[in-house]
Amino acid sequence: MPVSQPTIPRLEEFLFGHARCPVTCGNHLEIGAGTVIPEVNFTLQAIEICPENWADIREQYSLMIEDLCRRAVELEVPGILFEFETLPPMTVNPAWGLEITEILSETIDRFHQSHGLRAALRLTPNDTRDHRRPPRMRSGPFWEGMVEFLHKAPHAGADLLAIESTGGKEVSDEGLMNADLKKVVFALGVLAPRDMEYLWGEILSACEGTDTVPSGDTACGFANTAMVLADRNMLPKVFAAVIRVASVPRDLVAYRVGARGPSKDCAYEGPYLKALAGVPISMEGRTAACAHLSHVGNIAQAVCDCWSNESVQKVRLLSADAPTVSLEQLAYDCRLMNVAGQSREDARKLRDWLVESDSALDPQAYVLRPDVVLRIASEIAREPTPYLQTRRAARAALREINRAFEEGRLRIPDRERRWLERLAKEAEELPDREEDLIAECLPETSRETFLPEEYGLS
Amino acid sequence: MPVSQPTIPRLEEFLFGHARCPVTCGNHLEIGAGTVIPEVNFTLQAIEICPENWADIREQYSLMIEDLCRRAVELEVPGILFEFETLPPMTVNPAWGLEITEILSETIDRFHQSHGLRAALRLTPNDTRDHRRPPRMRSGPFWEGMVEFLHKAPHAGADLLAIESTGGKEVSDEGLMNADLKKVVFALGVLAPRDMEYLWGEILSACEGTDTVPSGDTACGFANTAMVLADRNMLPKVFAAVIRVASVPRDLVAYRVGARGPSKDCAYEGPYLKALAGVPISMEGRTAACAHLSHVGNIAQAVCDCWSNESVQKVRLLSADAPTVSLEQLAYDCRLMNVAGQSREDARKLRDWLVESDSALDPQAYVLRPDVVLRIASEIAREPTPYLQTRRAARAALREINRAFEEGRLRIPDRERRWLERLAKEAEELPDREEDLIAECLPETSRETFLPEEYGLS
Amino acid sequence: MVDREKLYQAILTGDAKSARALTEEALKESVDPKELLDKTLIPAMDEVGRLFETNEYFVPELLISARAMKSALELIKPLLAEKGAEPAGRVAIGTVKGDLHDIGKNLVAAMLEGGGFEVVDLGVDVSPEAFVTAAKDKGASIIALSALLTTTMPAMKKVVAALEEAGIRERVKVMIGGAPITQRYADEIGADGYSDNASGAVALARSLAAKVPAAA
Amino acid sequence: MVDREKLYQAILTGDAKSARALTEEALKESVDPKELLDKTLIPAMDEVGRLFETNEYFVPELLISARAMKSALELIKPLLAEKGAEPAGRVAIGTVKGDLHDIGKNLVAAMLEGGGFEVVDLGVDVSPEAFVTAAKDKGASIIALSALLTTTMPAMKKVVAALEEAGIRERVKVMIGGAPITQRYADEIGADGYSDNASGAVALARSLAAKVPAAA
Ligand SMILES: [Zn+2]
Ligand SMILES: [Zn+2]
Ligand SMILES: [Zn+2]
Repeated sequence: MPVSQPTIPRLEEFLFGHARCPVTCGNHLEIGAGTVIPEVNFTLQAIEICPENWADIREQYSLMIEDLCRRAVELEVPGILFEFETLPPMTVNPAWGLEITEILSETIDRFHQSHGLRAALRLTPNDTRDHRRPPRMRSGPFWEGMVEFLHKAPHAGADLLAIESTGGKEVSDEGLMNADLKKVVFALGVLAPRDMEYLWGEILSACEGTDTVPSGDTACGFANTAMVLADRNMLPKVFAAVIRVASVPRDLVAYRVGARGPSKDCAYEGPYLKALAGVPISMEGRTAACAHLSHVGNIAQAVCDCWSNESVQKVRLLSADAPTVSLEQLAYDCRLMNVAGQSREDARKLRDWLVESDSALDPQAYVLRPDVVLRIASEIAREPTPYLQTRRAARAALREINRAFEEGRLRIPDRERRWLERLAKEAEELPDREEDLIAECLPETSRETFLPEEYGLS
Repeated sequence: MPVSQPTIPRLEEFLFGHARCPVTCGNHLEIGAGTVIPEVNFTLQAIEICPENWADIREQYSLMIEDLCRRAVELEVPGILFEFETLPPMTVNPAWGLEITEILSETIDRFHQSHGLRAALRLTPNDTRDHRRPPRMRSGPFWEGMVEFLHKAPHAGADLLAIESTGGKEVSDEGLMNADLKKVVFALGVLAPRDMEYLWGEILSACEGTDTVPSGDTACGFANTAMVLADRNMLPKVFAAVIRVASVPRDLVAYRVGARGPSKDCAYEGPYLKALAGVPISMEGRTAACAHLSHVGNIAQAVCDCWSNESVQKVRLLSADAPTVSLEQLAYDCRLMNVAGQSREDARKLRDWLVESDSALDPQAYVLRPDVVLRIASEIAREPTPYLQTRRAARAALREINRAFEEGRLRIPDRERRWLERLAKEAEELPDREEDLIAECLPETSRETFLPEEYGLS
Repeated sequence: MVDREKLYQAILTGDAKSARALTEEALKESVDPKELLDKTLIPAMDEVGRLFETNEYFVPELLISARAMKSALELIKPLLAEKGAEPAGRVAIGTVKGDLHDIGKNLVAAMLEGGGFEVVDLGVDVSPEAFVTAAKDKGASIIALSALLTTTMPAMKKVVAALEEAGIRERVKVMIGGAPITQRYADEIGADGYSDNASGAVALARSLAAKVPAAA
Repeated sequence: MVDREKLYQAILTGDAKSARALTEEALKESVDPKELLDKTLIPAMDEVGRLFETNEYFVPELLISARAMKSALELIKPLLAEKGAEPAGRVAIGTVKGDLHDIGKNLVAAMLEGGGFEVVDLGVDVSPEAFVTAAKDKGASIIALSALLTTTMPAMKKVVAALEEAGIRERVKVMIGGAPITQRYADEIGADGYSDNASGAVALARSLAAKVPAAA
């Protein structure tokens, strides 16, 4: 499964707003064709999803999208992506999720007709297979709910379909808690790709013959979990940085089989996907602080095509509801990028300031440097299989981090330095052959949490 | 009262982070000396300020400042300003406001000692004289509470003292609702300056002999009221833009008598103050969307020295409490400015992109263009009295807006065009002599809302 | 015969002098005041409301129209009263205790007057007792509360409680508004309605007035 | 005589093999198990907790220490039970109905085990009934609830209600945690405590265990 001749961009052409393969979707919305647009995500305040609350829930979504569209028009955004990430009961019970999708889609269309708003709706059902341990990946009620949802989504008005797939998460979770690189590589490089091929086959068949664009998948359950734990001082940041890069080959599976982007906002590894798959990417950083505090607030923006708030609840702030506040912040961020983006030279300047803002302070920021991304990406591209790509990604990330630290271009706190060595050793010990890794790892898993046959292993 | 020879900066030197007269305050915090810092404001969720709730209120403030200081350290901010804007009962009953001030100040000092955090506390008591109609401006319980508060504030730990003074607001409110330029100019150019001289005498005497810096005053009750009403389509934006500029001479009174800045964040007219008085300025824009939606989200940032969120309540968002979220967003915005600010040429580039983002879309943004600011500022500087400065400000703003509209550099919606003419006519009709304006306006006021003798008029 | 179209236009453009003169003339010509109100004046004000809603008119324009309407109403109301026709209702309006914001409140008050309501403006920083008094002694059947601070919102709940305590909660309707207010909050404190804008407040007041018990 | 310092260090560095061997040796030498626990093992785990709190240790280090502690405890607990000494307590832990997040829950579970608690891990998406059953049939005196979604928070309230309905609310303590949880929310739903971090959860569980009625 080699990545077929990826055209890795030159550093000078690796810019926000420009992707090798732009995507057109929704109401004449072009993404990655020169303009950066906001992607706004919004969710409910604490409420139980149940029939008694359903009327209220419908109203909440209706109010949110109405407010958002109105303000988007007032702010004259050049385009906008709305993401509806369902809440788990809405995927388990597809009728619910689809009903909300319809409400959102109809409102967006109405604003397109009345005000010319260029917008599209990205629908992201939950990967509910993660509900149970051990998860059933290819059968059972959760799988069936998802499949039903996916196939009906295009007809309910989804312009883009995405997912945060969880194949391998049951193994990765344990690996993360123990900072066990081998286990996480097994999850990301062996299990996730197998699952994604299977799952994405379903998504692509759901989109086939419709206008719905299969967009992307994210290693959220892996790399963002590590990031959040690192931000709470629970895991070393160098470990989280390595996991970030190691999640790239997994994500690539979706694009190899036919996803077209934009990538999911919470895939902070997006720049690698843009470099390797040529797809436009959605990114989130400082303006997503409502959802994640992070150490990549500016650098995450450097080569984005959509700029997102990740997720915010319908909480009333002094000015407006929080989703509308997010939209306003994103819209102004995009204005700045688009003004600078009128000249490639200026775009590079802004990109580089965003990069210099963060890249020396945290290894997680450092591995998102466009120059680092391009170097590591070309290494990844040379490997033939997801596992070997994952191994290579981890090793290359460690090498880049180590070198930058030694050369004084990256600060690593004292307490993390012992981890640099430990992780480098673990990365070197990863076997050459995938079969050997599988043979090593399977005995260390328990059937209480993980069933190899769900991944075609046994 | 001529502005004494203001040194209006050249456009190339009119930059964020650099003020002619930097201010040092708090824990070695330098403002306007080359680095832009965040200013974070925070307030309570709906709660009644009363003895039964007091323990809870103390705890809320304590939690907020603790969280903010911790995250500020993690984000390695080069410096930070915290603003505590009291809630009205805390000024009416100074002991309450002072107790919270002490809690905040002690926490900030603790983080300075343990982590080297460079921070200062700006304390902004309410101008509670506005409680009653007609307001008593120089006596009575509200005045006495304010005076007590102001004089005790330095000893409770306020590093900076500021106010949003309301002299003339009782007249301006009526003028705004009716878009009556004469009445608003009477409030801003005649009443407010008289009140500010009196009030600021008190503030300066409170700061004398202490380390507390008298910082600034804002026309919030005037120009921001107009801005918010314009944003809700209640007033023409051209009118709000004119009021913005017309509020400058009023603000200048504070700096003429001894205030040193930074100006208050919500004084969007800050660039004029920086140009005319040389003080560092605090500004708010897109990152203050939590408090105001506005049409100056980027341009407001162009020449700021502190960058603020205006105000946000302690609401829990998905990641953290909203004040901490604001801090994170501001800190990253400042990082970007400070990276670009390493070279004056780059700083100018970023400034100009921020300006070009917004300035053609709304007259309120247009009048904040640094070039426009400098032109109008030099006109203001040539007038000898606040009234004549105010008249000149209004006329010059209208002229700039008209010209830009005619030359296609500023869009004005159809429905506002009739207002351009109407306002120009009203501005031309403003008399040459202040006495004449007073004589025209007094009979149009009612003693139910306004007492001229409170301003030394009668 | 008086030109009804002219009167309509006088309200629309906020020409109070003409509005009053034309109304006077019409009444002299024995036009039925109820008919004049329903067929000319209210439609004119409705058009003003529409122009405001559709962002054609700004507040200043709406206010001068409301003032023109008021000057016409001053002539008509006594005649209506003679005939036993009820006025739209009496509203006591104020910004709640601890809150000093008056612009929003003033705007709603002006719109309500223009909409034919009698308005008792209690000002800002108004105690619960003052609202109770307005309902009891000044005959207000609707209480309109404004709050712009989240910290003063709880004062709205106290007004509702004070009305209950005074035993007059059933005979007055409570409507609330202001930046931090939501329908949810209105429900929570048991207010009868909520509006987030001034012309919405008039429509709300009309629908509430229709629900006020006849005894009030 | 066994080197107590070595045992202490074995816990600290998470060397489970040595920790178990040294404990075995000590017990063979007839060291009082209660004394060994109180003077060596718990102080070692406390130091681990301190290192974690002060950001010296990361979770993986804390977990291997907790595992080393657990392997020592496995030898000591039966002896303590013989002498009638009580264990720290039994905690039933789970992520509430509708919520699938397990990392935070797993971390708290591991910390509680390392802290000497017996932990019944009910997994994710746990129904109120399952928590009731754990309290009734598995002898848990503390119920620890985790939720990471604001939309699943209300499920916590349902667990409290289910415990009340089952008539066992007084004899179990309920502790809650997860990103959206606040002390205010804990108070609101009548939970007995809240912690926003794993080692805080152990301290909380200890203080709650001290308050559990003796009958439990
Ligand atoms: Zn995600
Ligand atoms: Zn997301
Ligand atoms: Zn203000």
